[in-house]
Amino acid sequence: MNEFIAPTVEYAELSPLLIVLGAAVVGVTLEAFLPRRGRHRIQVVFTLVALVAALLATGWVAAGLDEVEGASGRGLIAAEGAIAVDGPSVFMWGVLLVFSIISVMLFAERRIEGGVSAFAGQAAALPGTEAEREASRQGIEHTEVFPLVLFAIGGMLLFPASNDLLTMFIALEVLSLPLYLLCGLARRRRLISQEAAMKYFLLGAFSSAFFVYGIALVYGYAGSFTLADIHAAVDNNTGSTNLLLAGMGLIAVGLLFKVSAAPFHAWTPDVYQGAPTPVTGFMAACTKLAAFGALLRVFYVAFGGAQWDWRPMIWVVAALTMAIGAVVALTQSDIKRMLAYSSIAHAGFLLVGFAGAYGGDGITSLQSVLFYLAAYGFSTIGAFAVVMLVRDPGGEATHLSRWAGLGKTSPLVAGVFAFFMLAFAGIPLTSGFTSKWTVFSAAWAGGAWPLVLLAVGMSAVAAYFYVRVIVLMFFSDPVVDGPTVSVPSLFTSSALVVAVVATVVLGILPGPVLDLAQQAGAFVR
Amino acid sequence: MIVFWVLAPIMVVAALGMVMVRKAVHSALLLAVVMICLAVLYAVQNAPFLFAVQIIVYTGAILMLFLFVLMLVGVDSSDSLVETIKGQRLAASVVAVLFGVMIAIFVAQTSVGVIVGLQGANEQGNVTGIAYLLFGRYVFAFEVSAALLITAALGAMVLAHQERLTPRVSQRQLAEQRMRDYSDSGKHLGPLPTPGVYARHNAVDTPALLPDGTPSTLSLSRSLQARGNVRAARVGDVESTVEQMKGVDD
Amino acid sequence: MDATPFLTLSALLFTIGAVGVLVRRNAIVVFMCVELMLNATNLALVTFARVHGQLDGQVAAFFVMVVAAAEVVVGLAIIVSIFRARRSISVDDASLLKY
Amino acid sequence: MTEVLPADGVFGLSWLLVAVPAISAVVLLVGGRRTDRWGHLLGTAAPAFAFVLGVVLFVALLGRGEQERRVGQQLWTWFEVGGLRADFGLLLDPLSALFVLLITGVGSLIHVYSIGYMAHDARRRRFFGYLNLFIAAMLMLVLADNYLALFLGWEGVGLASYLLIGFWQHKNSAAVAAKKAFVVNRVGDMGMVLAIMLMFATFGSVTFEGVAAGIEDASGATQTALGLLLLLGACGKSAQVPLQSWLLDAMEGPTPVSALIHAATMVTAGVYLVVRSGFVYETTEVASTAVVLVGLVTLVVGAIIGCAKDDIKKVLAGSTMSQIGYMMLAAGLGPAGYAFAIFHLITHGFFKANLFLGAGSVMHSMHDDVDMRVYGGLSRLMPVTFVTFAMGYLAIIGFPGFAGFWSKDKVIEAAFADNIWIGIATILAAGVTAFYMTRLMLMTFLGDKRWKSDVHPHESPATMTIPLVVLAVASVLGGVLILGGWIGHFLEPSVGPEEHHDLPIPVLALTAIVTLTVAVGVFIAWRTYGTKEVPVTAPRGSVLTRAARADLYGDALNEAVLMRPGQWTTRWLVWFDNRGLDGGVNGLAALIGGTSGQVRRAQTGYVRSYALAMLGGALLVVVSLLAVTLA
Repeated sequence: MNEFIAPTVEYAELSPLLIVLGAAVVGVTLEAFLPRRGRHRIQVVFTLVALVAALLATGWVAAGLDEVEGASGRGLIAAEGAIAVDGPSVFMWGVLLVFSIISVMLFAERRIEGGVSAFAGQAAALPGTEAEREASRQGIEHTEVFPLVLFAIGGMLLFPASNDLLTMFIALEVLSLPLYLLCGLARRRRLISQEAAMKYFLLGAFSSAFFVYGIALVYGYAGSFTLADIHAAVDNNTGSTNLLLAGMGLIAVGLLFKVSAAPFHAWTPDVYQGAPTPVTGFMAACTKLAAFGALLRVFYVAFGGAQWDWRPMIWVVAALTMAIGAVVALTQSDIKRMLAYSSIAHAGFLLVGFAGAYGGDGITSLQSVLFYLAAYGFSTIGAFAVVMLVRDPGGEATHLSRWAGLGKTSPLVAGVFAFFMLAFAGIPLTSGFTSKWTVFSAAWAGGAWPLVLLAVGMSAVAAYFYVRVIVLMFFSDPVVDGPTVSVPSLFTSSALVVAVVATVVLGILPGPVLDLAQQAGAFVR
Repeated sequence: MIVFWVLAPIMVVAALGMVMVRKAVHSALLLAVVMICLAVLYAVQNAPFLFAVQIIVYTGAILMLFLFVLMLVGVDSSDSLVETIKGQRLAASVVAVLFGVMIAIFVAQTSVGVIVGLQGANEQGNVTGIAYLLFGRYVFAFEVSAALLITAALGAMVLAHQERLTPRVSQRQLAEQRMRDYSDSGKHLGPLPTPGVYARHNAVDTPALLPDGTPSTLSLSRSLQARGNVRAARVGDVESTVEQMKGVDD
Repeated sequence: MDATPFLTLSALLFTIGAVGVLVRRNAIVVFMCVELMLNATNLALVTFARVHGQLDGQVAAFFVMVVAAAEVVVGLAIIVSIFRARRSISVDDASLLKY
Repeated sequence: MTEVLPADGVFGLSWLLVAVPAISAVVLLVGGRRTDRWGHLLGTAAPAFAFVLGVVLFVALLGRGEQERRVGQQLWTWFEVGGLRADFGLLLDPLSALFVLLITGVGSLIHVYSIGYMAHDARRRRFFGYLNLFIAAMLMLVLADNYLALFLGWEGVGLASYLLIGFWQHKNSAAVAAKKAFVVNRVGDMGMVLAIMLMFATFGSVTFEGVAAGIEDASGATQTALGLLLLLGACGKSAQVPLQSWLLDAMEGPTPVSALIHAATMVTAGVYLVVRSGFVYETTEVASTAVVLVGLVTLVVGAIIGCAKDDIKKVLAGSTMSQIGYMMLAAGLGPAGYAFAIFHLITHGFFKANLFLGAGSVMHSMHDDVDMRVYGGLSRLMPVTFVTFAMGYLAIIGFPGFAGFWSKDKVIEAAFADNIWIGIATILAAGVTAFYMTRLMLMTFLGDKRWKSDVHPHESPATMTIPLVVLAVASVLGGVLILGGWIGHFLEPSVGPEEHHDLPIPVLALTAIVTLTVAVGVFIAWRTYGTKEVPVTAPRGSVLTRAARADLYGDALNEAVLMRPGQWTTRWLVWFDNRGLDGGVNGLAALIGGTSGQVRRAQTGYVRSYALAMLGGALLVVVSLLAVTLA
């Protein structure tokens, strides 16, 4: 170690990541130099272009992945061991970028709020003051949300691809910090938006303290942060098992918090309700995906050898998560809150898949979870996009009673929403059915049949509250001076179209995407 | 090891104190104590670089930021220590004790094996060694942490910086405006009258008396008026004072 | 120098920090308690670095500090903006969202 | 079972059976108001086309050798991951061909009928859209060559049924009924889902062929579990005890829906499933016995409910349950009963659709009043409805020569051969059927007018009466299918050869006993309702003659011995139906709802409580990890 050897960074393979993070930095610079007029338009176009470029780069990277000697996966370990560019990573990158593009289109929506975006015109101005009204009047808005969301996306791309715990921790923070900020930037109902930001922030910081303490303990056990080294240490059974178990547990706490699994779910309803709706959709789809990717990677790659130690824990958490999500959703009266609990329930179903078989002939839990995440993301972004559209003079009409009879006043929008509800409920010919199907069969094949029984029961319970919404929309009388459905701009409409089409296609012809998930193969160490 | 046994009790006491004291500022200062002791423990454990960073970054910058914000929100703000959420404190202590005991016994007390020591790793100097790792093995994480710092700066700007939306009014414009008001509506040019400052009322809540003896509403702050905290200053007050003073003279 | 006392101290500080998060109402103090937890982590990292004879642990501690710095900025910005709107930094007062 | 051959020639078109109604449904539902003017015509043309195609395919099937009558068509691979593969394939064999004819035939007639029935409804076009959706899903169900695609149709018909029950959204009762149907069906669907999971896990295949090939070698527990899970699914869809409660409420839907979905087709899907899965039930005694028991219990419960109701549609619904009980029972008897189950299913499809449409016609003229106590004497004003309804009536009670006579008799024979007590129960139920159907007939069409003042009954328009006539003819002649044992022979490629059974008494004697029992039922009904005032008010004593007094005595005895225990049983059963089983479902729902309310309170809004939960969770996670190791 006498001479410093310059590190090698595989720029080509890491290009999606570098494009997104680079674009974020450029976006910040644009913020400083562009005149206010037109800044919104330029930022939107720039962000979308960057994301599309990253998506293309991902496709190119995916095409060039090589088989790894003596392993079932394809890919390589890049950036001095910091990042694993393997099949699952690339698959998640692709899906994440697609979701991000849709979400950014929702971020860009300005028509439904009368020419301004869903974000606060001036976050520093006090709610209800002259300064705030002035900002609204002049059409001033925070275009900083676009660089912020790019940073978050960058963190999400890095999170499930990290090959060592330290990088993973940094990625976790890179994705979390912008989200904390974005949550507090709602234009309407600023107080609850700020409250959501604070709750998310305090609990997020609390959970990342657990996460990093777990990393410290695992480091103490294995003497390395690299997942492969930890795997080797687990296999050779060096060091004290207690350190490993406690470390593993605390790392799980941090990750389960992000996927909003019970009992670490408590932030989800509050934050989902308070955050601006485009951000909620973005979090529900993308954060969940990134966090599940990281969870799978850590537990399969690093702790795969100790799976009989952690599997029961996942069983308990999965059961608890499904039960709490599905049961508590029954009595919710706010549509965003109900969707939040539904997202908790879906996290439970995903954990059921996670409890399944990793290897073997059948569908592996990795593939099933990847597919589920892809399918769920489209429907959930779509559902939140619909929530954005149903408005009354006070902003979004999120109270369920306001949605009564929506099917009569706006059949199209209500129909689209009902379709997403059916997808969440897992009715065949929607992506929800196929994806539930794959995770449950993976779990069954892995011997987790009691969990599958519970999961099927809980999806029946869940179906009830999804149907309740449909009944409310179509079979009850419209409320007096009820909400109206705003006509969105091309951004939201195309995002909705993509979401609907994806939900249909993944239900009828899931083959290609399942193939992709399958070709993603295993993680590379 | 002596250093440890001296500092450890101080740190634990300071940490407990931080949780228990009522004033937030005291908490911050106690946290500073823990952090400085921690820095010393780093030094003891062959981590001179971290020692410096802990003092400069943590104690010097981060903690100062805390103090700064505390001042912003009111430095003497103190918590009531009465628990309002039912059962929270009991449950918190039970769970925390269990958690602490479990971590301490199962994790910290298990033997960690042979202690290698940092003599080998620090051969070229601690800072050089860290630099090799930081710019070699962990270079990507290092680069990505830039994103964190940019986000932080951007976030602080977004949440705290209020942009001026209307052009600033200059002194000259203000003066001109006053003159215009005077000519249009006869609004008084000069400053508002000050509140009554008399022998017995030198308070802002007492209106000034106009030459004709009537109180001037303009002389009182509007918020005081709104709250109803206005004391009466009657003409008689002044006269009786004058009378008293006369008596003294005689 | 044995490692066990250091680790025990670290566990203790971590737990005290966690308790602080649970019992304090002042958002800034709550956040300081989180910082205490991160500091406890750093102590563990530095100790383990000595146990394993590598500098990786120290590098990790350095990263934790960087992260903490960024987190503090964001967190305090959020807390200040809430304070300005509500004139209160009690975490219990921010409870409009529930059930 | 014979081998499945790839589809060629005209069989290559079988996918159109599903596709045409589906496309029509999409056009009608997406097309919006633009399609209002011609929507009902398109909606009727689609099933009519499917019927014609079905006939062509049926004839083509008859034209082939017996060993070549199972035709499969692979459409696409639904998904394939690892060892798990699900193809989207169709299977046209004698069993599904008969179903196709029933569904599209009865379906087309009901579409025609609906043109008239729904003429004044502003949302008629949407109604036809839903009906077409139902037809497509139902055809998917019976044409699927694997359980997964079958499940797709299964859910599809559930969805359509849900939409149609709640079609009159302005009625709150309709929305409630729709929800109830949905939830109860989900319970059954859980059984299906788990059964399919089990198939995947055990056989790695969900096709009928694959499961049939592997079932012999599976463990006994698997066989039984599979049988019971499928039965649970069948119970939900076919409204069999213990999942029967939704069917009565489902009568809130428009009458054509009750006729098509809740009488002729969808509710028989459970019977189809059991017959189709015969290879499973043949390996497991426990599950097949369970099927017989479920059928038997439902058969009795349904018949008794039929006696207790005054709502004309609910009487028919109870009767539907009861008749499906017959089919289920027959299906549970194994190869001895499959063909008879299907035979009864088809004849029942004819006469029950006929009865429901007749009831609809009556309601149509009575301003949608369903209470039979305010009918009476309609036979002269509505001659076509009366005559066609009478055909259906004679068919369902099993009047010699009518369709129901042949099919019910066969089921009773099979039951008798299996177990004499089951046989006796089926005969008694036939008597009860005769009783309540006669009661319905008398209260509706004969006797005095008891109409409300503003009602002016009239015959229905031709679009409604023509289907009635066609179905009445089918109800009379449906028995021809059994001539020479044709149906059993025809179904052989699908369900295996019919087993012959020996009866303890001559067949003719049994038939005579059944006919006699039916006659007794009719007689009792006539004595109770045909000779007296119908309304609830007690008979007036002043005009009683001596002979009538003797009658009264007879009645009193009748009442003491037969009626009163009968009424008690009825009341108790109805109570149990409302409180016990429904109560069970409702209680569970309330329990979950209550838990929900409780758990919801834990979300206090305080960050510190959340943090406490997280610390507790962290403790839980770490302890569970350590516990596993230490254990």
